[in-house]
Amino acid sequence: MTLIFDAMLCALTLGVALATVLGCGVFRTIVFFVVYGLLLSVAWVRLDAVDVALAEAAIGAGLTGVLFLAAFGKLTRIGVEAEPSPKRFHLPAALGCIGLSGAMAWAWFALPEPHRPTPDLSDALPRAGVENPVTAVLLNFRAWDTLLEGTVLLAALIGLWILTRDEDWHHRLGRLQHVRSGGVMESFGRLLPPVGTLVGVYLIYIGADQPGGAFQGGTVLAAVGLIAALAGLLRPPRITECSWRMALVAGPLVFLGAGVAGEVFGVGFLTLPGSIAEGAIFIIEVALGLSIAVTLALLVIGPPEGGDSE
Amino acid sequence: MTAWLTLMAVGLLVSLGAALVRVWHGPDRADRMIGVQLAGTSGVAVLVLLAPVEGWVALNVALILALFAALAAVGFVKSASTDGGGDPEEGEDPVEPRPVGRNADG
Amino acid sequence: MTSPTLYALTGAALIGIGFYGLIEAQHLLRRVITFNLIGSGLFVFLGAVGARNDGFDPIPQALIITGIVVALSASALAVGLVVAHSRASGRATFPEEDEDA
Amino acid sequence: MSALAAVLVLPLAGALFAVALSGRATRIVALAASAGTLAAALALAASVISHGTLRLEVGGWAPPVGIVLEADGLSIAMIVMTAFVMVAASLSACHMLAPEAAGPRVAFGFWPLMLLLWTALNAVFLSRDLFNLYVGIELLSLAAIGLVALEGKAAALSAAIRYMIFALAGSLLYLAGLVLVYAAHGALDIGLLADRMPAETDALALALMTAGLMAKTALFPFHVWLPPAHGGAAAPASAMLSGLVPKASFIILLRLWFEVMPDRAAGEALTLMAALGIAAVVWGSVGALVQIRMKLIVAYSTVAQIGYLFLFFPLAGGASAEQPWAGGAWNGMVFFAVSHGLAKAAMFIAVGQWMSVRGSDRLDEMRGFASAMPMTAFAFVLASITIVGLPPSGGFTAKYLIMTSAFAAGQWFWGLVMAGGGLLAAAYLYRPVAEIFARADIPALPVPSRVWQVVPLFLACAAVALGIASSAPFELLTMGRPQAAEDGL
Amino acid sequence: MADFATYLFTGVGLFFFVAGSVGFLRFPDVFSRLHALTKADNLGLGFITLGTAFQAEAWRDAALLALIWGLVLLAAGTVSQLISRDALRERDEK
Repeated sequence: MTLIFDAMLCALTLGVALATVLGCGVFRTIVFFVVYGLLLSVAWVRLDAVDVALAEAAIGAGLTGVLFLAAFGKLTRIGVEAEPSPKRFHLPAALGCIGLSGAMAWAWFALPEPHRPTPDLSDALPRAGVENPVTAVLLNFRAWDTLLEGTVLLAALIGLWILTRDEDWHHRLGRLQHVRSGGVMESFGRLLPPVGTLVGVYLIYIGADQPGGAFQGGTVLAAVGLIAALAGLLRPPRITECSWRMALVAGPLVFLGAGVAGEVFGVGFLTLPGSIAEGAIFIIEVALGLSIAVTLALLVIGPPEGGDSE
Repeated sequence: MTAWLTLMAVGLLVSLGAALVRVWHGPDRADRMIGVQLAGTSGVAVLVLLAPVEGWVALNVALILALFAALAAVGFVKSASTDGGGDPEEGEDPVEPRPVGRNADG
Repeated sequence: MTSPTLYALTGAALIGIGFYGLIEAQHLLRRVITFNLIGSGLFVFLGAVGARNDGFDPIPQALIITGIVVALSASALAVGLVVAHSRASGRATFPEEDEDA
Repeated sequence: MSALAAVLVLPLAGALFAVALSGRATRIVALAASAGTLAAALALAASVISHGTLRLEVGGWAPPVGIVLEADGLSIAMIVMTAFVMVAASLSACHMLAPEAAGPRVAFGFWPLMLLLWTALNAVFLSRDLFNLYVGIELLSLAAIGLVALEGKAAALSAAIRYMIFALAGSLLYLAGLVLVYAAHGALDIGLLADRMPAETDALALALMTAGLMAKTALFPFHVWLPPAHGGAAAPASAMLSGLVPKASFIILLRLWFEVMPDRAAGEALTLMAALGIAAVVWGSVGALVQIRMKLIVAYSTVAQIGYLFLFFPLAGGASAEQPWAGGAWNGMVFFAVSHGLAKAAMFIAVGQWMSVRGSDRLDEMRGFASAMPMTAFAFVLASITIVGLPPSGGFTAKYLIMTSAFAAGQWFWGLVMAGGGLLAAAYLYRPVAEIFARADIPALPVPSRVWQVVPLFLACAAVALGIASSAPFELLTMGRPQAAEDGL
Repeated sequence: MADFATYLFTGVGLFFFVAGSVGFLRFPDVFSRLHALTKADNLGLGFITLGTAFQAEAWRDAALLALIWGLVLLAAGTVSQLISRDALRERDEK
């Protein structure tokens, strides 16, 4: 029965992906892509990857949808053509892509029997300071990856900001949001953030021994912030005010500070000695979760656009 | 019990698949957005059904999906409004929309 | 046929679907979406690799989480570029032969 | 703090503070971080020269659990070159992208992006983990795309999008190969993978990763994004983009073909890569010949010069790896990469300085350049000498080494391409140099002070000096070279 | 007994979902399709959460199920209101 479920889920996912690619009209593409994200988060649960499912649920089903829908709205208002011409079927391209898929599928069956190089991860886990192995990998074993990843977020945000038109530089980020006072959207924006914040903080908190952590919690907090911003209850800041920019870099900075501290105290770069690993990881997770939340929310909100009424 | 719950989940996926036909055909954007909403509810239901099978921690995923079930639709009505930051309820009644946001200090 | 095999084949198919969309897409926003399709196909494949042996392998999961976040940042920047480009040029597509302009 | 960690920590910390601070403080922090990173790079080179290859297991976790960073001859050569180019670019940004001239947006955006780019470059040069390399090149690409878009005009934005499409597609292909590698071997560390049990999927994985990295390196036929991107960016950004960024993905290619899977380096594949290299040399040179804008000429020259880098694959890879000439080819290739980086950065900065005075980089507006800014003009000429490969420059030493290997290997064809490419380079650089030195009566222009003119001159001199004093770098390069053929010719 | 309740309630829940999908497919205009969603699916989800709650081992999970249902109800209410307003406006513009 589980196999039937998996087959059904896979078929649905593939159908939705095909609809995303083949359907005419960008709006339809975006809608199917949002549905695709929803299906994927179910798939991650089936693949025994709840940590990934949490991140996918908040990002794939939440943030990217808003990102693309907002971009679609902006393009419509700029007045660009919806989509140039009816799509034609490209046979050579299709054959090439079938070849690529076929090669990956062949590779799956040609893979050698799984074997782990020694020393195995299970020897290292007891010394990692956290119970959740995914968190252990992210924040301890492969901490350098994670630190660079936080930096990637920052690079994307700076890259996004410099796309601002010079005349908009001093405006607030994103677009002016306004709602009907006492309307449905405003009450939604008031009701949801308290619950959402609680969930996000909870996910960061339990990350040490259950699925969750800085990334999962941070993405949830980012989506909560986005809702509050869309409902006009939270005003995005200006780039030129530097006080809040500390929140963007706090996570990477704390992480880097921990790394340098290891170097200074002679245990080595980014080394968290077993005795203090648990506490250190917790502090890093909180700071990183905060920075991820702020950065992701601002990535979706986009560069300042100047308000029509400003 | 596992088999039953999985069967129900399969049924939900089939029902979702049928609903996606409407999303493909549209014709209105609103139709497509309703489809997204339906997919979200179905996704939550599937995860709820899987929770006793896969472990109750799957409920956390369902919780996040439920939290943000409306996010895409809110993003949609926002981006569909005239200035990209509006609310379809504004202007429905004589009460003037109270602008909140940055023009308070701009 | 086991579940990981199913997901791996799905992942492989998603990669091809995504690349087809990338080659064929004219609208730039659609191209950005196809990047996400390809990326998630790869992640599903990797997730299936992680689920292949019954033991729990956290490394693929950590890599996937990192990858998802990286993909979102790249998408956000790409979407910003598409909007800025459309605003400056009035179109959301590239005519294919305007290279080195 | 060890120099190995410092070359990563200092630019990263600088970038973070540059984001958090604002105004003058940003620039001061960024310049301090640049100076510190340069010092750390030199200290790292010194300690590698005296102690040999340095290795750092990040977090104290040995692979396959953790990530290893390693400083060998190749990475040191690239890190030191990067440090020189970066410091030069940041100094020239001080006057070309000053807030008064370029506006607050550019003045804010340049510094964090530049330092993030530097972090990414050093991270890629040092990392021994395939996934960590992926994150590194993603960071590199996003920062580089930001630097292209910094210019803000429609042409720059369209160049940035085109660059982004190639860079993202390249990343995804690389990621696909990496997924297959992990699936087959359960490891991502280059050292562990070198000792792996060969699997059937290795060839596919290598092909995917190579295709992706070629797109990122802008090898023909994936080069179309490069000229508009490098030609359209602000000059200090162009210097980094053209001199440094393609080298990062190239270095990963080297790691793959010479360290991870030398057993999969089939002769046909190597020949194909060299053939694409030849196509790039021809295409890039012809492209440079027909351009009328200086920055585009210099950018097309990069397309051609990247082609040379691939000529070395059949000389040192696969069956040639054990041969005595492989060492010479390897050293020649590294020399080439380093001298090209220095010379290309010098050219872009020189052209940028003239552009900021004259307001245009059209070829016919170059007249009077030499009389108005003699030092900058001289820097351009010195850099041209390196690009063409005339003695005594670093470019000459590089080409000499590669050609000697080619003839020793009996693969004289690659050597002829090298010589022919040099002639083409002379042809496309003749026009700009002739224009620069042509007599012209132009009104007195507010030229930047000589202090700024020294910056490109210093880079160009470094590129030439590489050829004159080539024995010290030589010893460095042999350190940690993957193959046994250390003696060379 | 608990198992029987689960069988019953999840079955009923699925029935409502199928009914909702059929309505969404067959109903003639946006507003009636919106009904399919708000009425049938949320009722369906209610029955499914109720059915699953009989399998819960901890009170925490049952409470979580209730919270999930509540959140989806809130979302559905908001969304149907906003989308129908938007559709109305669009119809007026036509």
